[in-house]
Amino acid sequence: MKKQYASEFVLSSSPHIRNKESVPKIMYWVVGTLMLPVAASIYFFRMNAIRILLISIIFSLLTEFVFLLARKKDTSAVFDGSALITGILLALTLPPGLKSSYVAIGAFVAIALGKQVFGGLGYNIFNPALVGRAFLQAAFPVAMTTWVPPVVQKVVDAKTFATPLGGFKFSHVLAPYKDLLIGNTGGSLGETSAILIIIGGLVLLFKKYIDWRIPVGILTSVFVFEGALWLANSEKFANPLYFLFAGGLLLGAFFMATDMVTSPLTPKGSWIYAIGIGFLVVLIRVFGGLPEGVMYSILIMNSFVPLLNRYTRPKILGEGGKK
Amino acid sequence: MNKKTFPKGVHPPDKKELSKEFKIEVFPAGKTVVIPLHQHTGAPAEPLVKKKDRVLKGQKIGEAKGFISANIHSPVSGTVKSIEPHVTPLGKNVLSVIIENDGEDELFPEIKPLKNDPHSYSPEEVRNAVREAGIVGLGGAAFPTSVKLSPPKEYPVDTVILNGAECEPYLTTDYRLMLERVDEIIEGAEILKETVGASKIYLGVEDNKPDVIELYEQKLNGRADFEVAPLKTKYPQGGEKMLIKAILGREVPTGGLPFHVGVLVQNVGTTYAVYETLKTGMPLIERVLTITGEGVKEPKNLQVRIGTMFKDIIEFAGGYVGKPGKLIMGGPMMGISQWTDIVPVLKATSGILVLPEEELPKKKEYNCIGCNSCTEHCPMNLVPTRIVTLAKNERFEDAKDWGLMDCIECGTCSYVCPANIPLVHWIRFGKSGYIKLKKKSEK
Amino acid sequence: MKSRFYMIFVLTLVAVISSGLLAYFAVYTQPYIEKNKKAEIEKAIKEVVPGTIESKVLKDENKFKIFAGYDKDGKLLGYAVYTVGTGFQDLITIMFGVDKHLEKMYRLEVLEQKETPGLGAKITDENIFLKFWKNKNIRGEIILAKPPKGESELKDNEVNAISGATISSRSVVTIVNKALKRVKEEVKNG
Amino acid sequence: MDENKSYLYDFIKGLWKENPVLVQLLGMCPTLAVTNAVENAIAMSVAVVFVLTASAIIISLIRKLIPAQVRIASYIVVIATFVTMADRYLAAFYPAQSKALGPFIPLIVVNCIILGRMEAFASKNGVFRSILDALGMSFGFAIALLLMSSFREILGNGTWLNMRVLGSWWDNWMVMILPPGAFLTLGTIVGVSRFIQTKLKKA
Repeated sequence: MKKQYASEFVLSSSPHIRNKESVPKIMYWVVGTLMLPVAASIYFFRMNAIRILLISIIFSLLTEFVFLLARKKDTSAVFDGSALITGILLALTLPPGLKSSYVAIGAFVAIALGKQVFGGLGYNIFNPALVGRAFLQAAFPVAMTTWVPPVVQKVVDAKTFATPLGGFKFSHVLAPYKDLLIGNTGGSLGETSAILIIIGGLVLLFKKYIDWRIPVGILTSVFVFEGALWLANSEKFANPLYFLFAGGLLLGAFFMATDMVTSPLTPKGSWIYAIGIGFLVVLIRVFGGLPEGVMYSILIMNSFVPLLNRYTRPKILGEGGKK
Repeated sequence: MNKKTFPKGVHPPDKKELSKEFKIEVFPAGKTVVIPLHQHTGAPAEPLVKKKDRVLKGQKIGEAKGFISANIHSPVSGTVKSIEPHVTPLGKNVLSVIIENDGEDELFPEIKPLKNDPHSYSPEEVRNAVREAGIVGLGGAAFPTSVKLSPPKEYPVDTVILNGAECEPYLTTDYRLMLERVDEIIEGAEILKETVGASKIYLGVEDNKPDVIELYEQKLNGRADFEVAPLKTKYPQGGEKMLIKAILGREVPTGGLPFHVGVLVQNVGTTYAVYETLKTGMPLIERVLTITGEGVKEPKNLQVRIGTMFKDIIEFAGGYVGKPGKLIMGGPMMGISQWTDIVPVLKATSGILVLPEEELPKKKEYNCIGCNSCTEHCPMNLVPTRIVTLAKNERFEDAKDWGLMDCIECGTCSYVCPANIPLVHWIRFGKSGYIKLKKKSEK
Repeated sequence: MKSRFYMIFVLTLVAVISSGLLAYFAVYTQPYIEKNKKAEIEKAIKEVVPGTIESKVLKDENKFKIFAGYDKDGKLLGYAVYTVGTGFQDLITIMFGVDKHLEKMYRLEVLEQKETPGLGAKITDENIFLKFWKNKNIRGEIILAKPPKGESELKDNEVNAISGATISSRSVVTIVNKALKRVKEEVKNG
Repeated sequence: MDENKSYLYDFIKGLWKENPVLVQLLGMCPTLAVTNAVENAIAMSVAVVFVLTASAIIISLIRKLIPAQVRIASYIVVIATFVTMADRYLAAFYPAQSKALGPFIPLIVVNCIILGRMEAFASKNGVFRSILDALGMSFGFAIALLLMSSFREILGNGTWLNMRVLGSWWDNWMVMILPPGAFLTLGTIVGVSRFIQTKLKKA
């Protein structure tokens, strides 16, 4: 009986219309806004920045491709933009003088161990770029903490250059705020210009591609926790503003902690996640052995995300009402 | 204007301009009508006629079985050609009475109003008349209206909300009705109010229909017991729970119904049908619907008999434009896509939508990237992606804890999903899985 | 009742046999183990106080020992100091040698440490860290430094910190300074 | 399965199919802790081969004498005896290894491979088969340790058994000889071996 009419219509479950957002569109918007800190890094570190960015991106895409091929998945997913973001983010977290081979290893680890072994896009627990960086930090600790000054700064001895946070932690030297804002300081590629990172982050916030709770929660909690310490002893502890603008905090808060896959699904979860990151950043920077702690803070809180999702289910409309 | 709304939701392009200017036309009944005996929520009706019987317009041909069920009537006069399963827009083959229309529209003699003044009916009489006439919710859910009009005694209803939001894009059925049947709707609403013993009526209308709002405000002229409630244009504003939240600020408890918070929500089309039945005694055998979409030549608003074939209506609207991609009963957000146009109009067919092939979303499905769009927009404040992941893995109990059964299937989550995951589809899968699980454990 | 007795009997038997076996083995290996320990310390003494043929224990505590080193003629060459202190990860055991006037340090050896491999563990590396400890002036304290222009600027009481492992380097300096203070007191008091 | 085949199987199964580390994930503590150098892994493996085989012999011999209620206690006493002997022996004759392995030799007592084999095999089978099983299992353990330590020492130090295998161009992956490297390596090796095993099963 059914054979009588050949279906000329497309059958599908409702709804039958979709809005214009798509995964690659979101990803490429993030890539677009990342171009701001990328531009800053190229301005301040010239060839070093270009070299690291290129190697990181190429090896990220290549690893993604090889794994997709091995797992018999659709290889066109290489260009969904997610591996590109990982490549750029990884490059932005690396010191400008890092050897090319290290960058390549980092990119491989980021995609292979950070993403593909979990099942690829959407299934990873940790931010892949930070997994790559954490691996490099553990594998090549000296190289990862050796900083090169920006090309535009005339420094006599290039060998012993400290980041603004390292300078404060080990020798109590503060970098000028003006340099922090523009980015004329030592540090990893993306730790340079605070202003450009904030602009990029605001664009993403405006487009609603990142959860506003996360950067707001992180920055506020770092400000509050460090502010409390500073009020207690302004000699020993840095000004909270200095903590906001120095190091990788802004890049982490706007571009890494907000990674959709590895951040909580629920609003309450996002708040806890963000405040947790802020707290850990202050804890590691002030009391830890390292001057910077954004990477570990985000990775640690990433591991809590499944738990947060589980225990912060939002109240359903009408929940708790009496029948 | 004090516009009310509910939290979250989406703004799909409304596309109502395609058909909103066209007055309701009467569509002549086709040569053959197919009347499925199960078009409503609840138990199917039982046939009262046999093959080759002659039936008259308005004659009861299907008897409601059980409390939640509805009578079925013949929309035309003619001969029963056969009683056999026929495919319906709901996708299943349903036992249907197929009637050859003799074109004479001979009225069933028993059809006359019980009383001359519809206002003089007692509540009990209203319920009986509505039940007898087989009226169901015409907004799309097809829930028997008489049941809605009989809330349990321990839940007094104080407010009636007329649902004129029509938040589905494209559809203009309720819009046209509200413009063209003003007095009938107002009177119908008053009768509903009296029937359930409420003291206040609100007419909820989205602000993309300013002419309707103005018209009714003028008509009601500042009445204290009957107010127009202008609503923000936002999907799914017309969902019962959203409407109650927006207008009254009350939240229907999970798993509950509007009467739990003292409200009766009735679609304007249903209200009109109730009024007509009380006035003329004619059961529900026709309804107003919109035939629209970029895929039909001349979108229209039509008054058609139940049982008319989609194909006939589409031809009446000038046929398809280009290659039709999708044929949908209802709106684009919650409507049901059809595999053939040889299906009958049901009581709940609020619209027929044809989307041409080029209008269909062409998006690849990705893994969920946890973007939270669905959570940010879900009007029920659920976390759809979480429910879907659990449902996909057949963890129905856990999915239920996350609100699986509270989903109203409005389609908002699928609409906004950048990964193009058919979330609603998986939630339906989860719901049926959960129900099966429950049945099994009860045994 | 019988089975419970049997149970206790078997378990006791197993325990007795095994303790007997172990006792024999312990006696058999004891001299070798002691010899190993002694040899290790003696080797270290000879290294940190060059020219030592014979050594004598002057002070023997759990975490602090002083040995006097003599040449073949029985002439006092200096003292070897064994000391244990807290590092970055765990305890660090150090042996260093000083001259008999307590003015100069001959050499320093790290006997035991569990610092981070590749970073802090470089405190055992001759070329990176230990070379700075040769022939230091110990009239005052040893100071950890990182002169901007490199190693050539180091003063005779300064040692260079390992880059990336400042904390481990500082721990060694602290441990040594503490031990130096004690040695000076002990030797002064005879 | 005839008698000979089953003897062979007693030995073979521990090497691959029921490898204690790669398949059963037993004895993780020493596996993770001592594999930063091949030398340590070998010393550890030898100790385990000795303890496991010796305990298996004794236990299978006295298995009928031991009442069920005190069997675990007896096993532990027997195992602890051999472990202590191994520990003292290393301290006496291989002081360097003894130092490097630290507490992990005494900790063999609680290595679940050993107690597991006693309970699952030696207490139910004759001496000969128990020896075969113990050898197979301990060799399987040794294989896994050798694999892991080779991987970690080469990548983390550029050497294998203290011999330089990678040239001076090689930059040591410090992480590999640190505890995280142990987890990474174990994960990778277990993953790959599972992958191969499922492939073999299909074929």
